[in-house]
Amino acid sequence: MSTTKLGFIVQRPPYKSENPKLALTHAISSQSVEVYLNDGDIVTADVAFIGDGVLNCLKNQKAMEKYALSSTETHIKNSLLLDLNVMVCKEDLDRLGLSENDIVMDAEEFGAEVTTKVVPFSEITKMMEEVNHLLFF
Amino acid sequence: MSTTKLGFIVQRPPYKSENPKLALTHAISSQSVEVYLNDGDIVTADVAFIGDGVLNCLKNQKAMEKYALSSTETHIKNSLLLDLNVMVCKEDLDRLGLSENDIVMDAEEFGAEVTTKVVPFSEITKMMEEVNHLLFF
Amino acid sequence: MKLAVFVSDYKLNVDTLDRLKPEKLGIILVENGVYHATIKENGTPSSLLKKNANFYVLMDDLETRGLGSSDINNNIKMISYGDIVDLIFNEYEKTAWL
Amino acid sequence: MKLAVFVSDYKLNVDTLDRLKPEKLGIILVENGVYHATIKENGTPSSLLKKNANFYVLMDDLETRGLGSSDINNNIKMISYGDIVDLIFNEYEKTAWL
Amino acid sequence: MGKLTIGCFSSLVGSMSLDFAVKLSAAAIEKGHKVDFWVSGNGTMLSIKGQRAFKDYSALMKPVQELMGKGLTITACEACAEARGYNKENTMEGFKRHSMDWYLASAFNADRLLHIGGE
Amino acid sequence: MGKLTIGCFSSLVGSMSLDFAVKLSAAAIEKGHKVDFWVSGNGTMLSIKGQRAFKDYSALMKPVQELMGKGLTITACEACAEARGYNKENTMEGFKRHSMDWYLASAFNADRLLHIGGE
Repeated sequence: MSTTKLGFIVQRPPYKSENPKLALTHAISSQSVEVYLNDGDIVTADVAFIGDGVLNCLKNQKAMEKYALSSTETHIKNSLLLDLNVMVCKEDLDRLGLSENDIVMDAEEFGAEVTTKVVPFSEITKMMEEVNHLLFF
Repeated sequence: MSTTKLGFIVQRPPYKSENPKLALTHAISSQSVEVYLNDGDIVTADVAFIGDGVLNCLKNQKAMEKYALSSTETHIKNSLLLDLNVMVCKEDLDRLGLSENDIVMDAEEFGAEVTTKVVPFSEITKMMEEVNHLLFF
Repeated sequence: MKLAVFVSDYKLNVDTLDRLKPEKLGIILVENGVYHATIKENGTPSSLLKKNANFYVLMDDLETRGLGSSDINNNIKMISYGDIVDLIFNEYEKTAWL
Repeated sequence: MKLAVFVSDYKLNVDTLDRLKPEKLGIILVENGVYHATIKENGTPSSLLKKNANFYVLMDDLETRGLGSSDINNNIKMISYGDIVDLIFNEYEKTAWL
Repeated sequence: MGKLTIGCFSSLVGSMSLDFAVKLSAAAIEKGHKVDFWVSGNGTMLSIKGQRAFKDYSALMKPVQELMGKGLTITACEACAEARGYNKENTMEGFKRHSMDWYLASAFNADRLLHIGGE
Repeated sequence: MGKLTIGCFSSLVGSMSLDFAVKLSAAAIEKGHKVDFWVSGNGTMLSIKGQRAFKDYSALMKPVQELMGKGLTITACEACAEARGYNKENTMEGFKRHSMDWYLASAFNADRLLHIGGE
């Protein structure tokens, strides 16, 4: 019975590249990885948005209406629904003039119990120290 | 009988993206475009390297030896062989600490008669004014 | 020349725009370029907006990213894809996608 | 942590590297990151080289771009793909490709 | 009415540059312009048949086919496509393949050219 | 000897990131390590069969096939591939296709993970 912890760090804004979305879909797949593992073995995924990557978290993204594409917002909500640890860097929100009111903080409408955590970069550093492997997007 | 002039502007270094090489291969294809046009109609291609794009022009690129890939240097030589107007921005060479000794200036070994022109940015601006269409890479 | 420049990134990795001095300059913010229209880093609008140019921002790309008309600087015109077509054909002679 | 960071661009569009403070930091310059090892803009070496880190540059990627050992700063070690494998497994615990 | 030639080179499927170019083509055709569309480099990904439309990925095959029905001419760089394993047999119906000079020939009598080469 | 899991996500064919990942895999296998290689996003371009080797384009099919012969396990994200028109029939022999959890499962017991996701 062992646990491998992965840290997904999203550094870039959404849409121009597919990467931020792939970060979330891969992190979400930690929920189904057990089929490949022995009983009790698990993989956890923490997700942190830093730098201009915090722009992924803006509310009211109309990607589906405009480009028939599921939004990064939807994927963040799915991550919360699946109890992933989703962190957003406070210093970067401040720098970009954004607050908790501007970003996806919960997915209550889907019944998610966890919320987005706005944290100082030092908390994200701590996560990076604790995980087994890092994946930067 | 008419002429359409195209300006190809390469702004980025080689290899990380395929774009600088595609700029050159497309510019070179101006030599065979007549098959699509009426007698006497032609398309000309001027090529200018600006910004970090001047790094494309460094001599002794070993892309073939290291990655089995034809080098951007080879494509510049082909461009000279086909009498394209190849310009390199002097201010950018200076900024990056490079001189004519560091870059591809001719393709004499292939029998090319024209050489690379190291010019001030103002000359490249003049070319941009004169051409019918611009293509930035 | 009358030049329409498309800016599709927030962090540009080329300095070309600073060096272009056409007679008439239009800057069309698309894709992640739309953040220039809305974000004020540490309270300061994007330095790109200081240029002597006509500014446009593609509405679809703003809204895709969760941004809207209330967020944009007032010297920037919100436009549609159809407006881009008209700008290219009627207001400018050449285009540049940096 | 002991972190090996791969830098593959000359113009970085993220500031993450400035914010990482691992106990041991290795910076491996690959692809267009190799220009940091050689280019002195206006006579000044890349600011990246000021970091408190061990620096490595991939020889194949230098030579592909027309650069060589005579061009690199002397605090940077030229390495092969095999050396990267050894660094990852023996000298560092985690990797980051920015 | 004029002629617009669009070249889209490096766009990733999954970035929005191909999406942009397709929507701009639609808007230009809607206004009565003629549009030539050239894809080269990774843009040739647009030419392969059998792309599946998932909502998590840009799905441009159907919009492109609709635009071809409205007169869009769309052509992929043959060498760029072949290098990627896109051959004649797996190319979408109606999508042309030519060498690079096709793009320059299209530019010859284009009123406007939009070249999307960045990245 | 250890296990290295490499993920290569956004690499363009024509950029050098896939080239880098393939060469690094070769060097690791040469030293006796086990290598799992995951491609997702545009990296799935590596999986299609029938890529033609021209000297102007990165030609990685043959090196990948040689590495598979030496024990490389290489897997493409199935959804990313299908969205791009790479289906089971046109996938290179020996190239696996799985959902994203395969990558995480490979990371579970990897000694080192190199995730190339930039761009």
